[in-house]
Amino acid sequence: MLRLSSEEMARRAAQDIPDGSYVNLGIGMPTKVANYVSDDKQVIYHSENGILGVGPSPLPGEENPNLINAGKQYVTLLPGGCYFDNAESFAMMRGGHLDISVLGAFQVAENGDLANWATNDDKFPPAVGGAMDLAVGARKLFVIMNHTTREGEPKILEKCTYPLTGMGVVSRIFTDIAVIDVTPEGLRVVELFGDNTLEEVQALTGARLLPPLTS
Amino acid sequence: MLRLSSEEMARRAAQDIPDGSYVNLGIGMPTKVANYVSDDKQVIYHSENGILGVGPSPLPGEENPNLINAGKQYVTLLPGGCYFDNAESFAMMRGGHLDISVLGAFQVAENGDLANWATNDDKFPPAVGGAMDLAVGARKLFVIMNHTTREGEPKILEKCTYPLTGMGVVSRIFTDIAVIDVTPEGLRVVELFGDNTLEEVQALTGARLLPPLTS
Amino acid sequence: MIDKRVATYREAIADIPDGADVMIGGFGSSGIPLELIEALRQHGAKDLAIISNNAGVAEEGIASLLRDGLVRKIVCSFPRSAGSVWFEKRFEEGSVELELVPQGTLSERIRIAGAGIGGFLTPTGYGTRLAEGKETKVIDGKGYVLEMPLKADFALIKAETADIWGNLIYNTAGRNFNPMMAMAAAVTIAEVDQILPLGELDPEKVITPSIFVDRVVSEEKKHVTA
Amino acid sequence: MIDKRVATYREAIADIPDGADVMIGGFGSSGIPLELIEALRQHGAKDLAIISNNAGVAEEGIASLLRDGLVRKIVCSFPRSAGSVWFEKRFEEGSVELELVPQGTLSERIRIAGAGIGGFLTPTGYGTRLAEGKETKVIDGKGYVLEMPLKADFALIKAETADIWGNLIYNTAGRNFNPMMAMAAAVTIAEVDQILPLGELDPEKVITPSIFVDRVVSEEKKHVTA
Repeated sequence: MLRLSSEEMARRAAQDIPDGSYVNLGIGMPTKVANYVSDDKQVIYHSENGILGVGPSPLPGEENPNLINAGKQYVTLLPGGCYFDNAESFAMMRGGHLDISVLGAFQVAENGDLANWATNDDKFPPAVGGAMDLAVGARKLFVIMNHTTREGEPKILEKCTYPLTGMGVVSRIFTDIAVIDVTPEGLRVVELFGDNTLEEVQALTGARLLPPLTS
Repeated sequence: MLRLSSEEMARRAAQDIPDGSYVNLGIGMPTKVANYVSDDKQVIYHSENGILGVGPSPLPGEENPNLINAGKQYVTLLPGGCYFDNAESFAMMRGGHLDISVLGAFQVAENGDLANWATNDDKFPPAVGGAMDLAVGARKLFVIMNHTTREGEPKILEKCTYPLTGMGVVSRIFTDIAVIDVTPEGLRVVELFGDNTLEEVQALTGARLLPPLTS
Repeated sequence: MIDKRVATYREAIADIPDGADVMIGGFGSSGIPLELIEALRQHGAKDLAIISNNAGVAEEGIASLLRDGLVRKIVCSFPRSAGSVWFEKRFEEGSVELELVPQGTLSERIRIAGAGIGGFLTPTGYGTRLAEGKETKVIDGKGYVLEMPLKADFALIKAETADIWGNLIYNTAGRNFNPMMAMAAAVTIAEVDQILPLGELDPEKVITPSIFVDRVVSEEKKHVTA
Repeated sequence: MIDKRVATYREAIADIPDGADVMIGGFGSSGIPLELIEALRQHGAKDLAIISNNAGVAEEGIASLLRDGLVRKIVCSFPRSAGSVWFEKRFEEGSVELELVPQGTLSERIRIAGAGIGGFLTPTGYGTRLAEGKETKVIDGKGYVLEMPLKADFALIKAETADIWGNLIYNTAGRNFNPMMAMAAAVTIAEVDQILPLGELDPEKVITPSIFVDRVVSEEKKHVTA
C-alpha cells in the first residue's frame, strides 16, 4: 500500500491551493505546503500574529527578531505585504476572509468535527493558540495528517474521542494514503494514492467512506 | 438677575477643563469652549470622526477637504495629534478614555438623565450621531445649556419629558445663571453667577436644588 | 498574478443589482467615494439599502441617489444636516425607510460583521428609544443593549492610495467608516486617488490590508469632490 | 505640558502592587517588554495575574516571574512552547492557575475591555471544552459563545518609537497584542527604543494614539532582548 511521506503530502495539498488565494498554514506539517506551491501561482500567506504576505526565511544575519511567524520562525515580508494587530488578524480569520486554512489534526469526524488541540492525556498542560479561530473562520479548512496513529488506530472516525477544536468545520482531508472530502452525504474519497484501493483505505478508517465520484 | 451670554458660558466651562486632559466638545455651543481654555493649559481635543489633537481652523486656501471635525468644519492637526477610524474613535469614547465630554442639552434630570437628541416633535426626522456614545463614555460629562427654554420653561427637571440620550450620565451643568453638579444626594449648586440667589435659580428649575457646600 | 485594478468607475460597480445592500464610506464631506456613487446613480440600480453615516447634502453623493428614487432604506446615524433636502423629502413622503443607529454602534456593528462576531453588548442607547425591542442585559449593575452585525453586499469606499493588491492608505480624517466597511461587505470597491506598484506602500502605514478589498479604481476625475 | 516620559524602567513599574492584574504584550519572542518585566521581577510584587499570549520560555520574560513565584494566575492562549519549563513546573505543582483562552478570543476580549463593550458573541470554541459553563446563543443556525471583557490594572507593552505624548509606532509583527492591551488597562506603560519630540511621528503612521498610554520609558538597554 502506498504511503506518502510528509513532504509528498504537503506537495499534494499544495496542488489544491488556487492562484490568488489568501492562505493560513498551521504550525508544523501545514507550513511545508508553501514549499510546494508552484511558482506560477501567487498566494498571499497570513500569519496569525499579524502579517499578510509572509515571505521566505531571511538570509543569515538579516533576521528581524520582531518579524516571526506563528511558529516563531524568522520570516520576511513580500512586497504588497503588511502588518496589523492580533485583533485585526483574528477578525480576518473569524470573519471568513481567508480562502484556505491548512491545519494538522489528531482526529476528524465524518461530520467535519476537528480535534487538534488536546488529547485526553492530562499529563501536559493544555494550549490552544489560534486553532479554534482558524477552524471556524476559513472558507475552506484543509486538514493534513497521517491516516492512522503510530499505533495504527484510525484518525478519521464517526465521532472524535478527543476534545473538539470545532464542530463541522473540515472541508478536505489530505492523508498519506488518500484525499477525502467532508460532504453533506458523508466522507467522499476524492483520490486514492498509487494503487491504493477503497477497501484498503476503508479498513484503516473509522467511518464509512463513499467511493470517488466518476467524472 | 445675571444671565451669561453663550460666550460667557463657554468661558466659564473652560475654567473647569484641567491641564493635560483629553476632551470632546459637542457640536455648537460646546465647540466654543476651546476658545476660552487658557494658553497655559495643554488640552488634547478629540473629534468623533477620527482625530485626536484637533488644532485651530486652517488659513484660507489651506483647507484639506478630508480634515474636518464632527461639526463638518475644516480643522488642522496639532503636533502630537493622529488619525484613526470611526470604530477606534468610539472605542475611546465608550471605553471611558476621554476625561471630559461637553454636550448641549434639551433637558437634564436630577438623576443625571440627559435628553439632547430628539424632541417629541415628529415633524423632523430624527438624527442621533455620536451623542449617545459620548453620553455613556466620558469620565465626566459636562452639559452647557441655557437654564430655561425660550418660553421660560425649566430644562432641569425631576424627569426628562423628551426622549433620553443616556441614563444617569451628566456630571455638571453649566447654565446661563449657575453651575450645578449631579450628585448622589441630588442637584447641588456649585456656583451662582453674579448676585443670583438660590431662590431665583430654584424658581427657574424643575427639580429641587441643594445649596452650595460651604468650604 | 493578483491585480485588483478596474479601469472605470462604471465597470467597478456594474454588477450591483436592484435591491442590494450597499455601504458607502464617508463622514460629512470627508472620505466619500463620490465617483463610485455617481457611477451607481447612472447605473440606476433600484431599491437599494444604503448604510452610511450621513444621507448626503444638496444634490451630491447619497442625496443624488435619494433624489433619483433609487433608495428603499437608509441605515445611518445622522441623516439630517444643513442641506439634506432630499433625505428630508423622501422621509416625509414615506418613500424611504430609516434605521437610526448611534454612530459608535453603527461603526462597531459594521466592524463585527467583518470580524465574524455574532453580536456585542453596548451601554450606548440603553434605556433610550433606540434600544426599544432589543435584547438587554445588566452586568455588574450596568445596562447593555445587544447589537447585531451589519453587513452588506457591496461597500463603496474612498482611500487616497492603493497598490495593485488593494492595500489602502487614507488621507487624515478621510478614514472614518471606510476601513470597517471594507471588512464587512461581500464585495469591496475602493475609489482612490492613485494606485502604486507593489512594494511602494510602506507596510507599516497600510490601514486596510488587501484581503478586505476586491477592486480598486482610479479613473481621471470627472466629478469634482468637495 | 503633557510629557509621559519616565526615566527608568524601575520607576515606571514602581506602583504595581501585590495581587495586580498585569497585561504583558508580545507573541513568541516578538514585541515583548523584556526590560519592564525584568524591572517588575526585581520589584517583586507577588500574586500577580498575568494576561499574555504566551507564558515565557527558558529564564526569560514571564518565565522569570513564574520561576520567582510571583504569579498566581495566567490568562493565556498558548502557555506551552519549546522551553516553557517554568510554566510547566508551576502548573504541575498546582501553584499557578491557568485560564486558557483561544487566541482570537483573547485579543478581542482585551479589545472590548478597552472599547467599553460588555461582551461579544463568537463562534470560536462553540461546542468545545473551552465554552463549558459559558452562555451560548444560536443565531440563524450558527452557535456562538458569549465572551466577556478582559481588563487589567496595568499593561506593560513594547513599541519601537514613541513621542512624549505617548503616541506609539511598532516594528513589523511586534505589534501583536500591544495595541489592544494599551486600551484595556487602567495604567499603560510602554517600553520603547526611542522617544521623539512632538510632531516627529507621522500622524498617519501612529498605531496607538496617545490617549491609551500613561507612561513611556526608553532607558539604555541593560537586558538583551532576543
